[in-house]
Amino acid sequence: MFQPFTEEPIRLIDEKGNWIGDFELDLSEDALLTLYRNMVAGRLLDERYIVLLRTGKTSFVAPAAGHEAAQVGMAAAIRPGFDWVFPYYRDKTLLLSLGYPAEQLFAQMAGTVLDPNKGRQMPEHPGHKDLNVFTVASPIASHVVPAVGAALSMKFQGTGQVVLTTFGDGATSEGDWHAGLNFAGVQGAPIVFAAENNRYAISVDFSKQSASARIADKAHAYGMPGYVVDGMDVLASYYVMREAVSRAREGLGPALVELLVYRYGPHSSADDDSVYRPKEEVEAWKKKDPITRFERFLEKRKLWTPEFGEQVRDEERKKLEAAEEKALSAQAVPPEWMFDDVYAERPWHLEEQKRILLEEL
Amino acid sequence: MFQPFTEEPIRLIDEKGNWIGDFELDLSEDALLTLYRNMVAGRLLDERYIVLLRTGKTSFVAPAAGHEAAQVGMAAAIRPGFDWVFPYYRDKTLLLSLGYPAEQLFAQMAGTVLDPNKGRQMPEHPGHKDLNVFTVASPIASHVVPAVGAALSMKFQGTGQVVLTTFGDGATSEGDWHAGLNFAGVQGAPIVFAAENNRYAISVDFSKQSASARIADKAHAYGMPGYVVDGMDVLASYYVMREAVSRAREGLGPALVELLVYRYGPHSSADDDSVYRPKEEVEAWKKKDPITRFERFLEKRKLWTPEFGEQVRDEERKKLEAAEEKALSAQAVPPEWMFDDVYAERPWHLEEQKRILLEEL
Amino acid sequence: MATMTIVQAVKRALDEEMARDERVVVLGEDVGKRGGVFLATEGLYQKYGPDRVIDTPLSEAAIIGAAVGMAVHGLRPVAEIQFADYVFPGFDQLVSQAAKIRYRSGGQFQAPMVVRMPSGGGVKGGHHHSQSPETHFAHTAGLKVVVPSTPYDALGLLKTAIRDDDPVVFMEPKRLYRSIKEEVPDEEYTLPFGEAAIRRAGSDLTMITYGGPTVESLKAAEELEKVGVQAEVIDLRTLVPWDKETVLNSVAKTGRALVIAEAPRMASFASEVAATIAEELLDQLLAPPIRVTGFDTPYPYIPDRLYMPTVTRILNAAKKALEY
Amino acid sequence: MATMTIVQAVKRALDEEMARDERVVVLGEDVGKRGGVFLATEGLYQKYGPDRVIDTPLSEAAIIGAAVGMAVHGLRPVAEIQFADYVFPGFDQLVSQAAKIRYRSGGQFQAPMVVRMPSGGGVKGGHHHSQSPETHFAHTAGLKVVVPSTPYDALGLLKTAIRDDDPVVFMEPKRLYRSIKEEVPDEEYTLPFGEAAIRRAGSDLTMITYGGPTVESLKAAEELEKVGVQAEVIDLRTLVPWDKETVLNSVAKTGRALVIAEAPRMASFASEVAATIAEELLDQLLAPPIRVTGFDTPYPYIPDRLYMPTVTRILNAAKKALEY
Ligand SMILES: Cc1ncc(C[n+]2csc(CCOP(=O)(O)OP(=O)(O)O)c2C)c(N)n1
Ligand SMILES: Cc1ncc(C[n+]2csc(CCOP(=O)(O)OP(=O)(O)O)c2C)c(N)n1
Ligand SMILES: [Mg+2]
Ligand SMILES: [Mg+2]
Repeated sequence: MFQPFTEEPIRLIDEKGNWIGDFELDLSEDALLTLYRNMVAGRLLDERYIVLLRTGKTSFVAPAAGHEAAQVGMAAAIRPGFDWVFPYYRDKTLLLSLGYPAEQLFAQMAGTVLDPNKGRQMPEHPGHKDLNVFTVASPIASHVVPAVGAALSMKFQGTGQVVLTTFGDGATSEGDWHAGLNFAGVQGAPIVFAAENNRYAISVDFSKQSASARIADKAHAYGMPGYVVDGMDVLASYYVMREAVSRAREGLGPALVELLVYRYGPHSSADDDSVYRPKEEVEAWKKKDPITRFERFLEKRKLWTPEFGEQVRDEERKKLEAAEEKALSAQAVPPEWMFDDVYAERPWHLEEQKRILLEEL
Repeated sequence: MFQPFTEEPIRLIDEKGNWIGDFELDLSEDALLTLYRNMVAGRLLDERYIVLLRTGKTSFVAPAAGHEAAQVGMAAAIRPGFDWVFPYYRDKTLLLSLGYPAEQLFAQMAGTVLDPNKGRQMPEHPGHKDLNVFTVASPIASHVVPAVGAALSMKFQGTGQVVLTTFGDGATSEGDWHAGLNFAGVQGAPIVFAAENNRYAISVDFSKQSASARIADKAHAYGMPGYVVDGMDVLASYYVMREAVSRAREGLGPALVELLVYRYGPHSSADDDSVYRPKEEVEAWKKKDPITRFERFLEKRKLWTPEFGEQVRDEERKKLEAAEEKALSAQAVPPEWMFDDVYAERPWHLEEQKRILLEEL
Repeated sequence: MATMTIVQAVKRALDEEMARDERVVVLGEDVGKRGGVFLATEGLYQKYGPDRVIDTPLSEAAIIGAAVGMAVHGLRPVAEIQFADYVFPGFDQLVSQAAKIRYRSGGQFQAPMVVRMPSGGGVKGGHHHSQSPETHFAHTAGLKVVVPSTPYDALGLLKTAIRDDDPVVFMEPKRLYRSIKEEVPDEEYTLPFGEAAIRRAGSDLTMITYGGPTVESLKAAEELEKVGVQAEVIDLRTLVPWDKETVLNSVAKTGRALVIAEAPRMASFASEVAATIAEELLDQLLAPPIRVTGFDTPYPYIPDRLYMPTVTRILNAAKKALEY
Repeated sequence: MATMTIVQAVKRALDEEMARDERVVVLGEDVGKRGGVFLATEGLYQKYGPDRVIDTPLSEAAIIGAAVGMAVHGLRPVAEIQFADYVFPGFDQLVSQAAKIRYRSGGQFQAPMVVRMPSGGGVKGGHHHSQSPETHFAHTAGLKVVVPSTPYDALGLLKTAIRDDDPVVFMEPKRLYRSIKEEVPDEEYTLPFGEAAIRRAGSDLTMITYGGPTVESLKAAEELEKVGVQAEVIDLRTLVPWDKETVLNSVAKTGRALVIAEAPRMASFASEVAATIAEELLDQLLAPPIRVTGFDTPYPYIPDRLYMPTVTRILNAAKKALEY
C-alpha cells in the first residue's frame, strides 16, 4: 500500500540501483528482463523515428527518450487487449510495450496502408482497435473525457476492465482534464489518470502551468488519491500503477498518478529547446537515465552485463529494422481514401466531392 | 487570521446569536445595522420579484432567499465602485448591497429602458459599468475566466483593485472554472473566488457534483488557500471575505471561499424542487435563517427589537416599491434597439437587417 | 393512435429504445430524478436506474466527452445538453472527438451517440436560452444533424438517431415542445435521415425550412393561398445529410425559393441551401433565392419573437420573389 | 521599404502597437521566451517583460477568457491560439463572452481584443493543425473576422485589429507565413476593415477568395490568361464585415463567380458569398456562382494539399462557369 500525497516521490530503486522498497519484490526474472527490454526497444524506436525524419520518411517526431521507465511501468500494470488505453502523442514506448506491432507504428509515421488508422493523421498519432488503444488526438487533454466515458461503460456493464489514460503536465490546465477527473471521481469510475510530468509544456515550465506543488495534489479536488512517483524508476512506476489499477478494478475508484520524468529531446522535431531551458539541466537529467538506473539494479542481481545489454539492443534493433522496412515499403495511402470513414456510409455530398477529386487526379 | 481547509466551517455567531469569534469584533454599530438592513432589503427584493412574476411583469426569477448573509457579507468586504465584481444570476442581495440602484434592478427584470443593459437579457441578468459589476451571463462559470483576466489587468497595472467573483456549487464542475482558478493561482492574481454552495445545482445534489468533501478543498489544486465558511452567518461571511480580499489586495494572491448556504425557494420560477429534495430538509434550513440569526445577535447587543425589525422592513419595502414603480412605468425597450451594440459601429449587414425589421413594424 | 406533443414523443422514443436495447443510456444535467428541465426524460430514472439515466456534474464537456467514450466502448449514449446555447463548453468534444474518431482511426472506432438539445427562440430566454447553433454542427464533417418539427417526426427520427452508427446532433425546437399535438401510431416506427417532408404542396413558390419556423412558414403559406398563391413548404428534418433532391425538384417546378431559418444569417445553413439552389438551378429560377433568417445579432430578450422569421417577414420576402 | 514575410509582419505589428500603447499585451501558450511556435512573438518577451508578454497555462479558455477580462478592464490584449484547431476548448469564451459582452451590457462594457491564430492547411499537419474554422466565427454575431494573405495586409490589418474596439479574430494562413515575401513601407500604416483587395483585374470571371487559396486563385488566373480568359481575383481580407460592394460590382461586370476557400463547404462562409451573389445579382449572372472549397471531411494527413482547392480544381470550376 503506497501513500498518496507524499512529499517525496515514491521510489523503489535508488540512483545506484539498490532496491529500497519496504516490501518484497514479487516479479520473476523474466518479468524484470521484459521491463528492461521494453525500455531499450522504446529508446531505439525513438531513435529510429528521428532517422526517419532526417531522411524525409516522416514529417514530425515527438521525442520520448526519458519517459521510458514510466511508460514501460504503466504498460506492465494493465492487461493489454483487455483493459483500454487512452494515450497521448508521446507514448510510443507504452504502446510498443503493450504489443502494438512496430510495423504499424512505423506505418503510422509514414502514412502507408499498413497503418490501421489509414494515414488519416500526422505522425505520432497511433491507435489500435484490437489492442483497445484509442487513436491519439492532438488537442491536449481532449481524450481524457472519453477515457472516463469508457470507464463508466465498463463500470455500468461490470466488465472488470480498467482504463489507463496518460497526458503531460500541460494537459492538467485544460478544462476538459478537470471535467474528466471530476466526473470520474463522482462516479468512482475504474480509471487511472497518469501524468507524465516532464516539467515542460513545450517551453512553459511547470511553475507557469500550475501553482500546486504537485500534479498529484490536484487529486484532492476530485476525492481520489494522488500518488507522486519517480518516473525514472521503472519499478516504482510499475508498482504504483499496479496498485492504482487494482484499486480501480476492485471498484475502489479512480486515482491520479504523477510520474516525474524528463524529456531529453526537444518538444518535437519542430522545436528548439535551447531557447527555454539550459543545457546543464538536460545533462543533469541524462545522468538519471532510467535505462542505466535499471541496468545497475539488474547488474546487482546478476541479471545484466554490458554484453547482455548490447545483445538486447541488437535484437531489438533488428526487429525494429525489419518492421520499418515492411512499413515503409508498403503502398502510400491513396488520396481517394480521404472520403471514407467520415460516416459509416458515404452521404451524397461526399459522393459528389469524391467525384470532384477524381476529376482532377 | 482564519485557517484554510478546516474540517468545520468557520462560524462567528452561533445559532443562538452569540459571538463565538476568538478576536474582538471591530465593526461599528452602524456597520452592523447596515449588514442587517441589507439582508432585509435583499429578502424583500426577492419577494417582490416573485410578485412581479405572478403579475406577469417579469418572466423569470431565481430565488435567493437563504443566500443573504453570504452576499451581504461579501459586499461589505470590498470597495464598491472601485473593486470589480463578476457575479452570477442569484446575486441580487449582493448587488443591492453594493449600491446597485433598485430601480435599475427592477428595470432589468422587466426590460424597460431604465435598465442600463437595455433589456438585452432575460431577468436576473443585471450589470453596471459605474459599479464595476460585470453584466451577468447565463453560461455557468463562463464569467470566472474574464474575472481572472480583469484581476490580471489590475495586477499588471498596479491599480490596487481586487476582483470578487461568485458562483454556485455546480459551477465548480465546468472546465472554465478550473481554467480560471488555475491561471489565477499561477499569476497570483488579486481575486477572490466565492462559492455560494447551496448544495444543489438545480436538482443535482453536491454528492453528484463533486467527490471532494468541500469545494474549499479544490483550492489545493491551484496553490491557494480554501476557506469554508458558514454562509448563514453574516459576520463569518464578512470577516473571512475581508481577510481574503486584503490578502489579494496586498499581493498575496487569490483565495477560494466556500460559503455554505441554502436556497429556500426552487432553483427558479421554472423549477419544481419537490421532486428532488424533501420538504423537511428545506424546513430544517429555514430554522437556520441568516436574518433571524443576526437579529438574535443584534438583540443581545441591544441593537434590535421586533419593532425595530418591523421599521427596517417597512422602510426598505417603501424604497423598493418606489423603485419598482419607477422602473415599471418606464417605457419598454423598443424593438429596433436590437441592432445596437452588436459592434461599436453598425456594419452594412446589420443596417440591411434593421431595414428588414423596420419594414415589418 | 395516441395524441402527443414533441416532448412526449422524445420521451417515448427514449423509453422505447432503452427498453429495446440495454446499451442505450441517457446522461446529462438534471436528467435523473428531475426528469430534465423540460421533462423529456421524466420517469426514466425511476424505470431504468442511475446507471442508465445518469445525472452528470455541470459540465457539457463531461457530458459529450463521456458519451464519446461510452459509445466507443459499446454503449449507445443519448446525451442531453440542457439548452443548445450551452453546447459550447463541450464543443471541442463534439468537433475534435465525436466527429473525428471514426475518421482519424481509419474506421477502427466509432461513436454511435446522440446529443439532444432544446434549441431556438420564442420562450423569452434571451441570448442564452434561444440560440439555434445548427450551423456549427452542419459545418463539422462527421456529425449528422437532425431538427424535427412535429411529434411524429421527433419520435421516428430520434429512434433512428439512437440506432445510427454516427454521432447525431438532435435539435428540438423548444418553442414547439408543447404547442403542437399530433396523433402518432402506437406501433413502433423509425424515419430515415436525409428525407425532407413536403408539408404543403404548391406550384408558385417553395419555402424550404426546418424546426421552429416550419410553423410560421405554413401560416405564411395559408396567407398566400388567400391571395391565390400556392406555396410548397418543405421541412428538411435532417440538415446533414439534407434532401437536396426534394428541394431542387420543388424549386425547379416553382422557380422561386425562400429559405427560412431562425439562426443568424451570416454563413448559415440557410446560406448553404440558397447557394446550392443557385449553383444547380440557375436557369430555372424566376426569382433569386431569398433567405429569411434570424438577424446577425445575439438573440435579444427584447424583442423576443421579432428576432425570428415572422409570418410578416416571410410574406414580405414572398412578395419580393413573386414580384421579381 | 523592408522586405518581409507574413510572420515578420505580424511580429512588427505587435511590436509597434506595444510600443505605441502600453495597454497592449500579448498572451498565449509559448509566446514568451519561446516567442511562439511560429516565432510571431519572438523578442517581445525580452523587450516588454512577463507582464506584457504572458505565457499562459495550457488552456485556450484561460487565454480567451482572460483576454476578455483584461479588455473589459481597459487593456488591449492580443491572444494567440497556437493553432486555429485549438480554439474550440476556448470557443465558449469567444461566443458567450467576447462576442456578447457589449451587447448584453447594453454597450456598457466592451472587449477590444484580438485573437490571433495560424490557420489552414498545407503543412502536413493532419486534422488538428490544418483546419480553417472561420465560418464558426463569422456565424457568431459580435465578432469581426480578418484573414490577411500578404505581409502588407497582415501588418496593416493587425494594427487595425488591435486598435478596434470590438473582438477581432485574426486568422493567419500558416502555409503562407514564410512563403511570401513582400516590400512593406517603413512608415506606420493601418488598413481598414471591410475593404477587399482586387489582386488582379479581369473582365470574364470573378474569383472571390481569402487567405491561403489567394495564391492558388492567382495561379489559376495566370493559367486562364494563357487561354485568353481574364479573371478578376478579389481577396476579401475581412470576412466580417465583408466587402459586398466590391464583390457585386465585379460579378455584375464579369457575370461569373467562383468562391474559393479552403474550409469545408457545408454551411460555410463561401456559401454565404455565393448565396448573396445569387440573391442580389441573379439577372446579371451568365453562370451559377460555383464554390471551390475544402471537402466535407476532417482534414486528412494524406493527402494534404489535395484537400484544399488546387489550381486544377479551380480551373475545372472556371471551365464549368465559362462553358455554362
Ligand atoms: C488544445 C491544444 N492546445 C494546444 C496544443 C499545442 N500543443 C501541443 S503539445 C503542447 C504541450 C503539451 O505539454 P504537456 O501536456 O506537458 O505534454 P508533453 O509534450 O510535455 O509530453 C501544446 C501546447 C494542442 N495540441 N492542443
Ligand atoms: C454552461 C451551462 N450549462 C447549463 C446551464 C443551465 N443551468 C442554469 S443554472 C444551473 C445550475 C447551477 O447550479 P449552481 O452552480 O449550484 O448555482 P445555484 O443555481 O445553485 O445557485 C444549470 C445547470 C447553464 N446556465 N450554463
Ligand atoms: Mg510536459
Ligand atoms: Mg447550487
